Amino acid sequence: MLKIAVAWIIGAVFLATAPDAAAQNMPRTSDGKPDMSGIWTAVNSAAWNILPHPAEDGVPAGLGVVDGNEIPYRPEAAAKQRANFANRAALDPETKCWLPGVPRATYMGFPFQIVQTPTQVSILYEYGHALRNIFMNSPHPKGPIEFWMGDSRATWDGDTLVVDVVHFNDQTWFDRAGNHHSEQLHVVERYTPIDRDHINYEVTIEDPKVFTRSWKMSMPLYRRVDRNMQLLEYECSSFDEAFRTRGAER
Amino acid sequence: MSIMARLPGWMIATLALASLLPAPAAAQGSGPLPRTADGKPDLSGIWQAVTTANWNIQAHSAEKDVPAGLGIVEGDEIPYQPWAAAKKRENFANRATADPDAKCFLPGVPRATYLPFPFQIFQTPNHIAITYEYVHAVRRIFMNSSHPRGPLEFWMGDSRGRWEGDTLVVDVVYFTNQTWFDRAGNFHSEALHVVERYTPITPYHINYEATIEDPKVFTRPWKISLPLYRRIEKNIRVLDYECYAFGLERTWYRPPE
Amino acid sequence: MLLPVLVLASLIAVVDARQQEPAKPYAPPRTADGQPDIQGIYNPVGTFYNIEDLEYQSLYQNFKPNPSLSGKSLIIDPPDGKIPYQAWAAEKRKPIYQLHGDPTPQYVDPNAQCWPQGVPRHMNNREFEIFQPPGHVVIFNMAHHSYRVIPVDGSPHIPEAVKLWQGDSRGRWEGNTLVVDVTNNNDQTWFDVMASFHSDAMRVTERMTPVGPDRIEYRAVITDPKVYTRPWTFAIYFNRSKDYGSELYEEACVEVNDRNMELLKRPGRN
Amino acid sequence: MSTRLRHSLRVFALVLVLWWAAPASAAAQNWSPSRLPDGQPDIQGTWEGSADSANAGHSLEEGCCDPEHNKMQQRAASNIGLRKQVIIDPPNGRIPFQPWAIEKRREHLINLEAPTELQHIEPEDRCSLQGVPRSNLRGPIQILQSPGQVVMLFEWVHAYRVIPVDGRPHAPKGAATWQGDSRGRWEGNTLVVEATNFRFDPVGYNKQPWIDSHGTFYTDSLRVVERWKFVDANTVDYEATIEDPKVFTQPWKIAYQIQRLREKNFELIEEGCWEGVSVSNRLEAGRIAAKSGKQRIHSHTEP
Repeated sequence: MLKIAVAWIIGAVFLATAPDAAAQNMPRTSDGKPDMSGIWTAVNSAAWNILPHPAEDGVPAGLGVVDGNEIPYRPEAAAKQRANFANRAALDPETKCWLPGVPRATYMGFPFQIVQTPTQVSILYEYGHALRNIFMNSPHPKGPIEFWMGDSRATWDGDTLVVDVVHFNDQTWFDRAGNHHSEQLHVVERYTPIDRDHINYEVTIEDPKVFTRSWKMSMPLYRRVDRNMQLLEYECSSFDEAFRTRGAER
Repeated sequence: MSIMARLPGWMIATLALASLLPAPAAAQGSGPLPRTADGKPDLSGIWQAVTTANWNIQAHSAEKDVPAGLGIVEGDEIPYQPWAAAKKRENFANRATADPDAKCFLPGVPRATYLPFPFQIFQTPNHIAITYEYVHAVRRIFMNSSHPRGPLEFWMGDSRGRWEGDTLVVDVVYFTNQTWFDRAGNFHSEALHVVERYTPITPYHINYEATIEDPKVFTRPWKISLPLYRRIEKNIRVLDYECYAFGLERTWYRPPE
Repeated sequence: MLLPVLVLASLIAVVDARQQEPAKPYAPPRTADGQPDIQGIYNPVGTFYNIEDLEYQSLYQNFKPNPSLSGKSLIIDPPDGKIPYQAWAAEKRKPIYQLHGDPTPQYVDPNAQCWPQGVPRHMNNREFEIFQPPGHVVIFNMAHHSYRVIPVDGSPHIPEAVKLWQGDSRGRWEGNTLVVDVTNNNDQTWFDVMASFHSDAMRVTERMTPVGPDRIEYRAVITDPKVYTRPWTFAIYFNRSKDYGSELYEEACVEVNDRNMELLKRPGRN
Repeated sequence: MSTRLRHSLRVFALVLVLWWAAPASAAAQNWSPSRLPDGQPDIQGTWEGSADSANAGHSLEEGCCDPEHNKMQQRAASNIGLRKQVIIDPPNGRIPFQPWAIEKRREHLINLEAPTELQHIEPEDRCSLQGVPRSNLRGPIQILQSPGQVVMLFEWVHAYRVIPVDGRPHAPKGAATWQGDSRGRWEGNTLVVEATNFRFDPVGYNKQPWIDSHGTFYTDSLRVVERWKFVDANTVDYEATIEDPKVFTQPWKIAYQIQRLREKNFELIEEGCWEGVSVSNRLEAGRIAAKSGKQRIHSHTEP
């Protein structure tokens, strides 16, 4: 009787964790997790606007990355988005070369490198040498804390790396179109390998101060297979314009 | 127009030479290559180069709005003739306005491939078409047929394709001298001859290689190579980027609010 | 210039042919993926000068009025052959009749500025080629190398906020008729040289029916509740063209279009 | 708590801990580390320059600073100078500048006291990436390893270095970076890293890092060879050879010990820098000083 029960449990566990067929050729780490180490890039125009948008000068058209093509802003937050958009040249934190926040860092169009160990997954972004250290199976520190890139804690859900990110500030945007959040932002990222060379990246956004409900975006990440691919640098703050601005401020 | 011209002898020689170049890595992982009914690799779909080559095909550090890149030129060196090296430097100095891309002109080949915009390949046995998002550039690649008799000048050249094993080899001639390879001022003359090799590596990646020959500008042929990535977004499609229309749109016939 | 003459000749034939249907339906061959095969290079038989009045016909703008065609229209519905503009829109368009010969920049034909023609003008402009790779109908127009991609694989339209010059086309075959639903149009294209215009609420339903090995009947129903009082229907034929052999070649436009660049610099540009 | 304050407190505590722990480290000569699946010695964990290297990031020749400065920075008043000579070659412990470079460095040291232009301000205070070897002298370094590479994460300005150890060639010269292009190899328990292809901005100096706060500059000819000799589970004998034939008369060498950080459950935290940096007050003060002719050279010994 006990044996049968154990067999059932083992079977159930196996079913729950069995990788689906598409992920069969995903490389795995020594602890059996999908190995997402490598350099990745999102290939889309979400950096300009996470919602669907036509082409403009310097802006490729895009089909958007938000589920349902709608962001459930509270009325005053929707107004703020419109004001942000109207003044985006001056207000977008990107123009100040600040750390881009999460998930914006993912889809800025620059490559990033995932360094995966059993206890810590670090993501090294080329843009502004932004860096996230994602600690596995550990609790968020007690707040209030405000980080630009948030505090990231992760668990594995089958083959999906689930990253819970809190402790943001209210200074970053989601894109160049002024989509915004408050310091109450709570991001849950799900990195699910599709095959060796693609990750399905899915994000749930929650921020009761700004949105009426949680909402989602998703996009594939592409493994960079360029020969000798390596991260280089985009030191935004070193370019003349940013630097002069910073020098002129009071 | 008559399409009866035979390939000139020098071109046949070049084609033969190109076929001797080392074959790229064999297909591996991510399942078998999709194939068409006639057994050729099926390259149909929407593709995009993910590279900084449009700014500079050679290795470069980051500048404002220009990500750093390792370059796509083999050996990172372009064998300019001395006068041409000087011309390239001049182009570089004036690139903000002199780059034909800044005028929204057709980008030429191979630049159309590594612009940061997607393109779609349509494949049939006799005819392959590539439609690019950038200024709705389009190329028709006619298979197993000869270039027409020149002199002709096309912005995107005249493309003739053939299969070498699993590699689509496209011979492109009859260019203008008006297009550049990148924003950094790398250029060619109307004598440009490009041999492109599209080799699928997995169902999701094409190894794109192009041999560049232009006896008026370079001392020897040289090569670029980069991977093309299949865009796998659900409902992905090539949209439009009508560069020269930006800022000129009319509003007088918009409905009253 | 042989073409305008050709067009003029066939135009008269078309106007007559509109009245009668062919006796027996034509059954085209099939492509590898089972689509009715209508591939080839065609010439639209009509005019893009003034779709409401063929007196003003001329494909290449070496304009010669033909009073015998006065009042004849490519619009088969409404019966008066006129675009059913709402009052404000009709008013907006009026000056074009005075200005079109020497237009101030805002009345310059967008097509002449090398902008994509949009639908249905893409089908009523120059020679074009229909290409049918698996799952798609692709149409290449000779004029400034514009193209349309029409998936016939049942895929859905793109989100509404994305506006495109050529719109978002999704097609399906109903028997031998290709039915294409075109959405996501921007508001920048005209139907002809005479500023016949629409808004970005326009939706076009096209029906392309091969009626013989060398001829396709084309109808487009155009709806735009912001600009018209009712839907209207535009109809022409495409005749197979043999002028270009089997290959259309590249025609650059903006790259060589100095004249239009000068036009755009004129005072009065908005 | 401000991250900077937390950081300085930690450094202070660490200095005490290591002071006590130091004598034990010389013992094990034939340390056999556990190996990672790709055969690399497992050196993961968090490390920091030992007490011997304290203040060397400010000046490799002189350390830091003066009692007044220490008071401002909430540092121990006695924490002055170098504990040990960091430059081991040349033996005099001075950087072998070429004559023109001595002048240039002097200029930097004068401008440092009264900056009137952005590039006069010490790169570290401008949140610049620190390059090599300076990154190793500023706060904790976490090392992660995955097959074929060693990744170093720095708390200071959330910088990082990726060091391939799989034998791949250097990136092409054209793609120069502030952190340089690093290639490593294992010689026993010693990680040898060659870093080249440093970016050089001779015109603006906007983000041009220095090798220390005392204006130790370099050009695009800089090449640094680091030797990370892991002598036991907790100790690295670190050595870096620095050459730049355009600036120095000879290659020169620094050496100090790097120790494993003993703090339990240590996690690197985000140190934003650029986001909060303000330099306008310093420029204003610099302009006033320059106007009044009260410029002096930055020094810890001269008044």
